[in-house]
Amino acid sequence: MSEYVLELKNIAKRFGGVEVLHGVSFGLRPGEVHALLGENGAGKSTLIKVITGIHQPDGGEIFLNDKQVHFDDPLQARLAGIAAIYQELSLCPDLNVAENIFLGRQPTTVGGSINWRKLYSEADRLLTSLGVHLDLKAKARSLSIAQMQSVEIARAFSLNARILIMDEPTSSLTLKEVAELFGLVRRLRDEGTAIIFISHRLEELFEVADRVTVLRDGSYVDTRLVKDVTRDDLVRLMVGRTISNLFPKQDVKPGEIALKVEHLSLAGIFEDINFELHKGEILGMAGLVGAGRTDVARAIFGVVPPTSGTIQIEGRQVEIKSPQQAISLGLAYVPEDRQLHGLIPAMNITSNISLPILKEYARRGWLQDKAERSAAFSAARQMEVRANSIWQLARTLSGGNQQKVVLAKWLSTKPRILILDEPTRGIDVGTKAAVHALMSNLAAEGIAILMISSELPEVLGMSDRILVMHEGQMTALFSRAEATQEKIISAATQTIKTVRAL
Amino acid sequence: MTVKTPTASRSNLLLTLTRYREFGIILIIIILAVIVTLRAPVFLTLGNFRDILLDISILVIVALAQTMVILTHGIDLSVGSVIGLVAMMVAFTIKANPTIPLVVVVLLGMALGAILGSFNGLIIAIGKVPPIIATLGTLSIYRGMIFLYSKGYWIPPFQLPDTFKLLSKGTFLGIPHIIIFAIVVAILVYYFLNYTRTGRDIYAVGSNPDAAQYVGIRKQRIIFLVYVLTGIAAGLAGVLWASRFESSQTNTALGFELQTVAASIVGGVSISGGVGTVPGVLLGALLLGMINNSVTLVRISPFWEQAAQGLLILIAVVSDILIMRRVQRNKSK
Amino acid sequence: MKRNTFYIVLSAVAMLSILLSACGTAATPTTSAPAPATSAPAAKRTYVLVPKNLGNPYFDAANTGAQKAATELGVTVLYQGPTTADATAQITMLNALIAQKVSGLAISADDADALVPTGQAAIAAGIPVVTWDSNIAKGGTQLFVNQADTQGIGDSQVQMALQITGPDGGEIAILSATAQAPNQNAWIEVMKTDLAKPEYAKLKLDTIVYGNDDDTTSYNQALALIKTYPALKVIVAPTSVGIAAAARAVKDQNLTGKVFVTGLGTPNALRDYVKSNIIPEFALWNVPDLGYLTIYALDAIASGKIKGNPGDTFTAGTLGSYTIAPDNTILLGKPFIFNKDVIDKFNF
Amino acid sequence: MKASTVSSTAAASQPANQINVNAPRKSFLARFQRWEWMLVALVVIAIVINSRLTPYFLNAQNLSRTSADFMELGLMMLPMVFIIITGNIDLSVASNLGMCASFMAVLWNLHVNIWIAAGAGLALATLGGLLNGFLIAKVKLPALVATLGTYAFFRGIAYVLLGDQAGRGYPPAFTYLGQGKIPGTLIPFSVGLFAVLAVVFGLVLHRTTFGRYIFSIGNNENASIYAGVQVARIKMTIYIVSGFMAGLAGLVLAARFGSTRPDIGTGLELTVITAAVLGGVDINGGIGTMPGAVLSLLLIGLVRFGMGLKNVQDQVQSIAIGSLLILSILLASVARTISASGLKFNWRNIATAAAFIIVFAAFFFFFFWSRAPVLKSVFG
Repeated sequence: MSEYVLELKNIAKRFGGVEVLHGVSFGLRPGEVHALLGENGAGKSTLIKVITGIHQPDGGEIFLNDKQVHFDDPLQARLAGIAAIYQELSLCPDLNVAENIFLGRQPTTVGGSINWRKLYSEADRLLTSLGVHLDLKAKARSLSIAQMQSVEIARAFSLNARILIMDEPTSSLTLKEVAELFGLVRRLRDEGTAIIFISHRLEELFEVADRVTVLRDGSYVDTRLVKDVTRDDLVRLMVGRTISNLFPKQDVKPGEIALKVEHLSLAGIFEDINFELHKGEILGMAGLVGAGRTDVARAIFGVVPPTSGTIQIEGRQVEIKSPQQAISLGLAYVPEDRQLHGLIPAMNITSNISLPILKEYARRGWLQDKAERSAAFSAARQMEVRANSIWQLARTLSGGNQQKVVLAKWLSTKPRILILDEPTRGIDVGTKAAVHALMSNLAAEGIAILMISSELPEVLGMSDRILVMHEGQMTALFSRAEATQEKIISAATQTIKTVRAL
Repeated sequence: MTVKTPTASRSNLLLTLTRYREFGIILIIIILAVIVTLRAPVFLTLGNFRDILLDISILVIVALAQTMVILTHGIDLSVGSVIGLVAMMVAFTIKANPTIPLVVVVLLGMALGAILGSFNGLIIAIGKVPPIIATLGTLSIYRGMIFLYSKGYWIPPFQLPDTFKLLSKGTFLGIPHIIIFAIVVAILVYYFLNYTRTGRDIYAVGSNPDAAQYVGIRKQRIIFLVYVLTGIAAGLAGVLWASRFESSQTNTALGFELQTVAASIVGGVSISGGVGTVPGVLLGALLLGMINNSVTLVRISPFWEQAAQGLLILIAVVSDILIMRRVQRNKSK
Repeated sequence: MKRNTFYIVLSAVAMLSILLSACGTAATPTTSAPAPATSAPAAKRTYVLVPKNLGNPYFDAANTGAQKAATELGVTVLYQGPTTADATAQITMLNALIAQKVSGLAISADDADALVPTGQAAIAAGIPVVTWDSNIAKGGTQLFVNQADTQGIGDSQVQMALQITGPDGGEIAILSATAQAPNQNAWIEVMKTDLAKPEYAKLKLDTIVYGNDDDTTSYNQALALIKTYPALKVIVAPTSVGIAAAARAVKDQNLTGKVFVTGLGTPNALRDYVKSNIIPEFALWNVPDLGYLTIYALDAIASGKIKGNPGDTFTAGTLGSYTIAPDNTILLGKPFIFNKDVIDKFNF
Repeated sequence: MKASTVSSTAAASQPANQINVNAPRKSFLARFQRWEWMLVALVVIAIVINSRLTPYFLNAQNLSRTSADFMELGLMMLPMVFIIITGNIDLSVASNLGMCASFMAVLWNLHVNIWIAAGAGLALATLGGLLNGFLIAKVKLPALVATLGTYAFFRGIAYVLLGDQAGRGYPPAFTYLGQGKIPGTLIPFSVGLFAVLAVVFGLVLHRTTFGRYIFSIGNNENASIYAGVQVARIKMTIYIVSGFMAGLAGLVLAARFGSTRPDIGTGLELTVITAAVLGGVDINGGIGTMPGAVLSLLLIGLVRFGMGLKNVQDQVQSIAIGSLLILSILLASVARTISASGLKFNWRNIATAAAFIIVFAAFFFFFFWSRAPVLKSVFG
């Protein structure tokens, strides 16, 4: 009898030709909170999906209570007592809150038909015990992201699982909600549940985890007791080397106003957003996921035009109704979700880069291959995109290279105002540093940059000023000097209006 | 455009009304009924209502099954051909064996339909062929098989025994059997979709396939199942069709698939999956039946019938989407 | 890469087998391929009898007569038609037949006008074209074998209606096939003219509806008629699909004895209704004879016995001698009235 | 470009494998994807089989006459390829064809000049396309739903316009559209028209910004919006083009028939979609080529003509077309699945496969048994 309730040995997983897990081993003890740490793309989510039967490993073994198991699908894992909260939200938008909690295992009567009354009463009890107040009959579609996350948590808890996996459960919760969640996690741990916990916030890890396993580039690095490690140790383990300068921000004297936003509102999404963005300035936008930052960016870029308020570009008031118009005004927007909004995965690098300004490579609508090719090539080379040729399909590139293609695409439009939405999400540290250096250089050249980021170090390291949003409202605006992690978190989780004069 | 917050009371009223997606279609049904009754009072008689129900019974049976397919973000274009093939095979079997018990006939039809449906399910769920392509193909294949099977002949009324004709025409407590079949199917589907886990899984798979898989729902099985169920319903419909029309021809139920899709869509089923109710589809079928019925009753030139039908389908879906959009906008305030 | 090549080969083989089996089974539903050449001796001549659509008992009955003629003449008659009564499909099929250089075509047209170019093409290719049942407009055919003259059919419909209502008359309605069917429309014109005459003044025509020669539609149209016109006495359906559907509608509504049906139809499909007095009587020409005469006429032209000009005379086996009328038609005879007493003598 | 050198401190960590500027873009023939070659092979096979099976096949006159039978399909297929590549569909084309031809016939019956009547018909069809485009691009109805509605509506309008009337007696100058041959050749005019338009549509799809936008919308509509592609306008345009082409097909069909009735061209929409999809156009959007679609039309024509020469009924012919359609997608997807995860021979899969085989075998046994009189007398 080993000490582990769950043990992974040499797990390997390939997608297509790319191996994303190289022989990862991992042991989980009953009654512990075991943090899984690693950069984006280190293989944490894949590992979890192997455990829960969504992916089948290409090599290695899984032992559950010393018995080797093989999960063909998530149902088998669930029946074996494994529950999970996934990073990507996995609710059915057309079903209501209560049913989402009990999806696939609704309580039934003796005759086998669903007992709706029992379902609602149990859902009610569960949510109450979690301290969440939601309309049980509201469709999941109508919930905020934080509310959805609560439902996911309720679902995972309701399984009474022996092993509970939580992949970034706190990414859009307020401090108070996080504290409540941790209370529950500790309670479950004390009752003997083994918990795998993933978070990007190292502080949280120190607060709640007992042991920590670090993954890097799909390989196992080390497992430590949390009380024996320091923050710096963990970062070194994660990154594998010391990065001399992850945030190479140059000091640039801000120029004239490039973008001025006044009383910008989008009914029901955000309201009364005011800021100025100067040439050569990087304005960071901080806040929780779902705070409305992306919506502000989308409104400025004309994807979903604002319902009221004004936008001035270089002193001229404009009404931006479409991205096309925004592009012609010198705006560029690198969206948050690469797969969904940034990239055309099934088209080649050239076509991706040339798309926003395709007309420039055409004569009366007929494409001029040579012009397109050379422009795309120089853009790709400048961004150091690693690929066999510029005809390679975008979907075959790694995450970091995809992001470089998206950046190359937008930089080739020669923007004067650049909006970067989570510019370094899901890319390796090397590329991350390169992107930061690029931002700094662009700012030095006088481009105005609005950067949305959920990574506080990035916000603090790269921004000249920092704007904080919470639930669709602007709650703070700090200068680089006065901003601290604590101040930003508190502004991002509290509705107190502390907008300062500019 | 500046949008001011609408007054709470107004938005609440709208919300409550439209929480039931059937609201819009009921409105259209009432308006249509009033207009038609003014022109042709016979419309609002029990006898006429019975005839409308007779007319839509088979449509209801198949449209409800079609709805299950559409709920999973699929579509089954082969139902018309399945009905035709089953009707033909059943009719020939009865012609050869007039003494065969009706129960066996019905079960035979459903079994044949299940097999044809399972072929659809196989190439869609396991073979990963997009539903519209797969069933477009089987639409042609099954229709061609009718011809291969019948060698171009048809079964005229006098070759079918009276007992078989009574399967649909006979009455129970004054209600024609065929209507009872439709009611039973509607109740079964309603129960299945709302009170069984498998039924809820259908919604889950259509609403968010990945999420459904994460919670352990076997997506492929559910998708396979809905096509088999649709096959069974189409098989039953084939038997009833042969019985009601006392014959079976090579073009039986030709083009019927689009009517079933129309009934579902008009009834508020979302083509992108996950949304749709049994009462909605029943109302959708009723509306289509009423349009057919009233165009003849109001003595509009028969040439207007199809145009009116097309226009009303468009009005129904456009008004539905506009109402939903307004509701969503108000709700998000 | 290797693997992919393998699957391409695999799928190519699979596709090939589909094509092959499709072409292989080609001959099964019909008789063997026709022999070429127009002026071939009788034994090798192949004619094609083309109905509006297959699976229609009326046309099947005509085919029995045609086959009888084929045996007598020592020629082959194929029975080929589109699966639905649709001009597009009929034209595509005829083009394939013309390409095979069959010895002659006997066509019942799905669309009088749309088939003109095709008929012309066949004649230009040296293939004799005779129409029967439903004519092709001018230029598309050499001869039309008319089952009964338009006037005679129209008259018979109105006479039967009056026979059923009795001298007091009453309300009648017409259930036609498609709104485009040329023969239907011609009959309806005659009926309208007749109804304007004093002897039929007691008959009141309520409306004309179209069942598209589709059983379901015809049934529903008949139902609507019954409901809309409570005083309706007779539904006149000069189409074999429509008359059966209308009779069934009357039966289903339990209106036997109150509403009657008459028109044109085939005995087998209507036998039960005639016996239960829903259809007291209906008219039709002798359909097998129509097919029989058509093949004889086609053979007379194809073998060069006649040119197909007005005034030409030929002998059609047991039916005797026929002369081509000035409008390039020959007439089978008067419509025949079927009722309870005689219906059992016919089986088609 | 303003973006200057990237700071080397961070990026130097790994040697960048630089993009090779000289890496040639795959030549046109190599990019001619596998499916097109497959179609070429199938076309060759069909030609060989046809010419073996019947002596009437390789006859210029016959090929000329039969080729005209497929041109209306082809004309409607060209814009359908655009529409399907954007991930949409148009079920209303054949009805729109009927509406155009009927409107023209009505005007012709009112003694309007035939060319004015034809122009008016085209205009109405284009308007029909505009309605589709409006419902899909502006009201944002799903294409399937919107065009299912207009499918019934347009055909209904055709009946309302023409009722039980027919348009006939068109002047030869007009019927030339459908019946005439290009002077000095055996090639029907409609075939020439289709060939020219196919080249135009092919060039637009593969060589213009508009074509590139069509692909980008089909691949990722959202990303296209973010990249400033005017998605709504492009969708609107292709539906208008689709309406126009359906109208053109209506004129050609009316000219070929020399007459018009309101049911003209009923049911062609499914064949049009079949032709496009068999040509390798992905129903989910984003993938497809014009040469593939044209080849597939050729294949369908050859198969149908060959079987027609062997006197196979049209519904039986459609079994072959339907099977080709399913197999073309099924084999590719099965091959993908197998090469991705291999075949798993466990008892459950084998049992499932066996169950299916038994069930289908039982079906076919019944299929033949219930018809065969000999067995009937045994069991009956």
